[in-house]
Amino acid sequence: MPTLTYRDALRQALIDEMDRDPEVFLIGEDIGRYQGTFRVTQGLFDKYGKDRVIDAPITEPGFTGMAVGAAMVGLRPVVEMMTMSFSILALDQVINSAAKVHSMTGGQASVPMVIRGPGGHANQLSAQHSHSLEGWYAHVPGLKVVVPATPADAYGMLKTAIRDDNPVIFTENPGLYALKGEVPTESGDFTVPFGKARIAREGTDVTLVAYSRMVSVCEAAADLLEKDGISAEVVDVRSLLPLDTETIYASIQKTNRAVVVYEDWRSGGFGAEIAARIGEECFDSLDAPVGRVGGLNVPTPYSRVLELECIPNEHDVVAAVRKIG
Amino acid sequence: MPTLTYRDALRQALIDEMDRDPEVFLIGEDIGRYQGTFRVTQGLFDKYGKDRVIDAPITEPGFTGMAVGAAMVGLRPVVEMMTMSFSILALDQVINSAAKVHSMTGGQASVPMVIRGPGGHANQLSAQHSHSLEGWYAHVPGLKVVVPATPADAYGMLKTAIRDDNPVIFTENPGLYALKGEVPTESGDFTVPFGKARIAREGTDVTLVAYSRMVSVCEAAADLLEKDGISAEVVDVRSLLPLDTETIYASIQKTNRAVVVYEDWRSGGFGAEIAARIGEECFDSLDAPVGRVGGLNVPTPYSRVLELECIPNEHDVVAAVRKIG
Amino acid sequence: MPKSVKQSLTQSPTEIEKYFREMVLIRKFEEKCNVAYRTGKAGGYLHVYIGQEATGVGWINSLKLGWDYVIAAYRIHAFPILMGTEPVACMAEIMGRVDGPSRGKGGSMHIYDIPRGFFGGWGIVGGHTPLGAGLAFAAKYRKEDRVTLCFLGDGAANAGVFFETLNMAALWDLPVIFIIENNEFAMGTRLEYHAADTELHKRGFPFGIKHERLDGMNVLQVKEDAQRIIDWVRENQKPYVVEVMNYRFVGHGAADNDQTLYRTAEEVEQNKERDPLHILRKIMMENNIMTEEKMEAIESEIEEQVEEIYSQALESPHPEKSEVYDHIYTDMPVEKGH
Amino acid sequence: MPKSVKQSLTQSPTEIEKYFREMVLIRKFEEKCNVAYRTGKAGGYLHVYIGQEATGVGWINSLKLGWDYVIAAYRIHAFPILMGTEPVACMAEIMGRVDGPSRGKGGSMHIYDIPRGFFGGWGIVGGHTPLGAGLAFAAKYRKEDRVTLCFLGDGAANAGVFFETLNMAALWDLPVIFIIENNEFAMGTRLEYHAADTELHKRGFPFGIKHERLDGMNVLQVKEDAQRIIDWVRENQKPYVVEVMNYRFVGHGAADNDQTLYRTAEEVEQNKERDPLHILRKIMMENNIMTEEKMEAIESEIEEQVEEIYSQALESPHPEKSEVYDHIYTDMPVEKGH
Ligand SMILES: Cc1ncc(C[n+]2csc(CCOP(=O)(O)OP(=O)(O)O)c2C)c(N)n1
Ligand SMILES: Cc1ncc(C[n+]2csc(CCOP(=O)(O)OP(=O)(O)O)c2C)c(N)n1
Ligand SMILES: [Mg+2]
Ligand SMILES: [Mg+2]
Repeated sequence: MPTLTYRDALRQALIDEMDRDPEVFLIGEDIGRYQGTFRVTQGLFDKYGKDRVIDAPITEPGFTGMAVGAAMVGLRPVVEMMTMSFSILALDQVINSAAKVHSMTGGQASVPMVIRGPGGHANQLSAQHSHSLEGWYAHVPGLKVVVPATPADAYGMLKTAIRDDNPVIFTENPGLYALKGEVPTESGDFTVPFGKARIAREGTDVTLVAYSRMVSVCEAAADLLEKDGISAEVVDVRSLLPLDTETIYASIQKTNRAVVVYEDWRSGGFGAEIAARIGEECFDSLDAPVGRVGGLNVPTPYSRVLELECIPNEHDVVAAVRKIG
Repeated sequence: MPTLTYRDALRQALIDEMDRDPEVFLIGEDIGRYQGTFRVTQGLFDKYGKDRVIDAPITEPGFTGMAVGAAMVGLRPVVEMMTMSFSILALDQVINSAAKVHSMTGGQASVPMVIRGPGGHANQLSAQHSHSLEGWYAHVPGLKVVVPATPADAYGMLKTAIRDDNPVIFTENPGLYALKGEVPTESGDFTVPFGKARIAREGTDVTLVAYSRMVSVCEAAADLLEKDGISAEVVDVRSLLPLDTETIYASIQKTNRAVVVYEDWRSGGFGAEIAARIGEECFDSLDAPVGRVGGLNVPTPYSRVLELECIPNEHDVVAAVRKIG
Repeated sequence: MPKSVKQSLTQSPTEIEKYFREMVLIRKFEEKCNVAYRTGKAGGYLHVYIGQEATGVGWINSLKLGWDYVIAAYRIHAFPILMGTEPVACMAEIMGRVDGPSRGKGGSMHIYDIPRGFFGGWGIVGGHTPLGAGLAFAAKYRKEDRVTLCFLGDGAANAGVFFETLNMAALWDLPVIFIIENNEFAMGTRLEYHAADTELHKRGFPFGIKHERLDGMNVLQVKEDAQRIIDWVRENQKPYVVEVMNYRFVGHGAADNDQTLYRTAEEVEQNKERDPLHILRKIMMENNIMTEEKMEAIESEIEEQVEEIYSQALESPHPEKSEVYDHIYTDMPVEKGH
Repeated sequence: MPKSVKQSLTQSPTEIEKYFREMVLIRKFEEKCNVAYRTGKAGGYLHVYIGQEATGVGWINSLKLGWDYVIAAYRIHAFPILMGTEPVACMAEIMGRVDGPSRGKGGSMHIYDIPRGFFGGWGIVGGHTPLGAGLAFAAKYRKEDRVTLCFLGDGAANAGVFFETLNMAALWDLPVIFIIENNEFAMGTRLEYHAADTELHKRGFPFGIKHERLDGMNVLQVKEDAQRIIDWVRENQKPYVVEVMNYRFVGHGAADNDQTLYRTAEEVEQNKERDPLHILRKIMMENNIMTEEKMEAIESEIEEQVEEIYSQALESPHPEKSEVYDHIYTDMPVEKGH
């Protein structure tokens, strides 16, 4: 199986789907001639031309809405947000147009579109460019929200997303683009379904529930915990909407303890929803309160010293496990 | 003490503060000559003139941003969103400008502004006009989020909000405008602080945690439960950010059971955060899982039959109490 | 109204009768909607098209129906009806009944007839304008010569996303016509209080888009202008901005009672001279196209038709409660319960 | 460069020397910022103003400093420096140190000097334009004759909120000047690929706002235009839209390495003729205002000054970890911990 970076896996998924279906097109800022800010779309402008790889003006509401219109008649737009932070500007189009079309038309129309881009902290991008918005999106019925943690999932889930007839928010963490992993690009038509969590690491004493880049943070925490004789199971939920609660609950029935880990602001993040559900459904299995580790509740500061304070790391996860231990 | 509607209490708060401070001004769509869509600003255009009661074009991002700029130099704008649903368009200005100024300037500037308007379901306004957004806002550090349930709180908290040096999201539920109650408009300078919950009804068997219109739904549920010998305490949190967890936890220490009730979509609403916190902090006091009652996870349909299905009512609350009973 | 209409009629009497019938149908249908609202058979936000009929009739009649695309905001009852949707279905939707195109989930503001090319039906002012560009984009992408009409209001013409859309439409030569229906009010706010320059067609200028201000009251004139512009756009594959001057004779929505807050009775009275039905009646008489008796007969006939529409719609059932979970996703159930 | 500069100089040699010094300071400061970035002393998104110095110098020098307001996007180092903020403080902010005006919380994109009237410093393209209107609104509300300058890029001039802002500014006669710095690129996208009509000043037209395209390279010309327009706005209390033609000689940000993706080396070379420092040097020589030796001496002097700024900034400490909780609210602590 070839080893690819997360970035290249995404690009390969775009290529596969664009080759497979001429109605798939890409739109976003600087994705074409400039090859994409994070280089996910590198080479695609030359390969598919300006009609399928469209450089958009800096008008997120405009081009997102345009994509919704095109999707309503069956095209399959893949919209790149240069960073997911900028999707805040397009929220009205996402929430009020994309997510509601199927319902408001009574099923007459659907919106087969993907909005993808880096979400979460990169490196010192300051307060306005460091948002984790997946929790907001996962709150919205009509959307699907996908948060792959590995190159293989990035590949398989982006293909699934493009084929999905519903609007899919596809969040990539900037810290993952360079991550390498095996990706079954050559094994026929590999896709990864939504709503199926992945046991990233097996364990018996505590369940760490995470997604996107926090999965590797949890894996690192599990390494540390192992040294102290604590066996942590890491559940990578992979999609927030749909959410595979079955796998989460099954793990907790085994471990009797859970910590939910997410990069987004702790208060009101989607981790709260996951924790609340665990509390509701696993009450009798739980030997301790459901722990949570989230980003600090502050606008991310520029200073690297302060920024690092904001982002959860493996030590924070270990501390949370100890707290409920 | 005079008896006022929630609507009139809000208006009186605006009048008090505009009289008190010439730097308070109002801006919003149809608030002036048209007297306000929900008539909260009735009479104020005549009283204060077009320079202080400003009819804005239908450009939520524009006038919200304008208010932020004005607030940065010390004016105190009160922005009316005709419905809070439209504030989605202005989210960038709220999240990226208003909420972050104090932090990004390192404390040099602040944004003393209020954004107010009806949030939640009215009557058959369909999918795009029925959002409860307070949970999204309460996720954002730098904002304060207020959700008064009574005319007195509407009055006292709006005054507090206008005097606050930070951006305040002030959510009124359209179903509350006609609610009547005693309002101490004449007793000196009555204000209600943020971050102090109110025990709306005392009880011993279960704690119902709610805000805004759901407080009266919980009160109605408590009436029903009482008939069956269950004594429910209703905690009206009044503000989501800051959140008075102390009062919530104290109540649960007494009742050992909790149900969190909110009108917003159940999954990922701020009720999840409240439930998660209770689960974390009251683990040993809880005799049952923390229950939740939220709005259905669907875009609100127009049909009244279906709309009523979406909005939690007292029977849903009773059912949730029974479920954990 | 131009004095010289007599000489310049280019439409046949049959066509003119069609327009008349359509305009009367819309007028009566809308009046009935207001009744439905007042009697509690319809709710929510309900906006009627009274005073603007000539605009809809002139423009929709210039399209290739079943091929071209139309999208509009929330004052929309007329569009699907003109495009062939059963009026009973529209009325049923307005009443929230299952025989509406959205099975009662959309209501007055959210009517769609996708097979016929009507794409709604949107409540966020200005928010549908990029969708209009998207429909045109799709047609162009597929090398189909469909034209898209995107109707919006004078108030909507201030929305930022509309300008973003104009830039994209011009940048990528999208075959879309933005029709700003300037009915002089955005809810309770008069044109001059919401637009710094009240000539709204000028919004096309910074993007090099052809733009005109046109009459929206004389349906024959509207039809001519519409046909010219639609043909041009189909031919040249470029966008167009049109400002159509009409007038809203009714409240903003069915719940907008106190119109004195934003206009005088005299102003409304004066504008009655511009009422599109009044104008067309006058033209037909002056040109001997139809007698007054015939007009009255048609009006009564349509009045009856609308009564029939209304009572048929009333017979349509309300949705089953379980339908609340339908149509959220194409392929996935949602979690149930509170 | 106009041939006739010799005859038309209206500024005194002292003034011209001041502009020269300021432009050199900005140039050297920015070059040093790029060094800071490359050596890991600065991070994140860092955008320098090389090629655009004449615009900043001409306009800021036409203001009443300490009274008027300025707001800009993220390519902003020059503005506070020209308005009187200590360059060491700016460099400290860019390095994320506590002696920056935002104590290192803002960084390159978010510098503010509120007492001096500089309001940042914003990363969302176009998002600061309504704030600019708000500053002007506040001045007008308080009956103060402050003028607000709101700088934005060519790419930002497409953002919907900018058009919304123009409408409001014109509707309410706000004394704000929107200065579109057309440096021909929005990141890696050339002007003609992002703007349907590349004359961006036309964006003022649909709102009846006075609008002009002006040179941004000859600082003396810039100063004259700026003074004329600022005076007009102060006097007439109305908005203005200005498109200033300049050029970005460097990458979009310090991390934008491959400029060949969007322009040729020849194009950059050709534009060097327009380099504002080159032009000013030439004018000063042709008009015998300064000798080459003096210019070089000034340049070395400023180069040393910038070295000093850099090393002083480097001495400023990083913030204490506990500061992460500061300045979220004016009056309320935030919950601590993960
Ligand atoms: C973004 C947004 N803000 C406010 C509203 C409330 N609203 C609904 S219609 C309307 C007036 C729109 O006027 P115009 O565009 O002229 O259309 P008309 O009603 O005249 O057809 C307003 C303010 C809304 N629906 N969306
Ligand atoms: C809303 C938004 N979208 C995208 C970006 C990413 N971005 C930052 S700067 C930039 C280009 C802006 O170009 P222009 O306005 O011409 O300013 P210049 O960089 O030339 O000074 C882009 C796309 C952003 N910051 N905000
Ligand atoms: Mg109108
Ligand atoms: Mg530029």
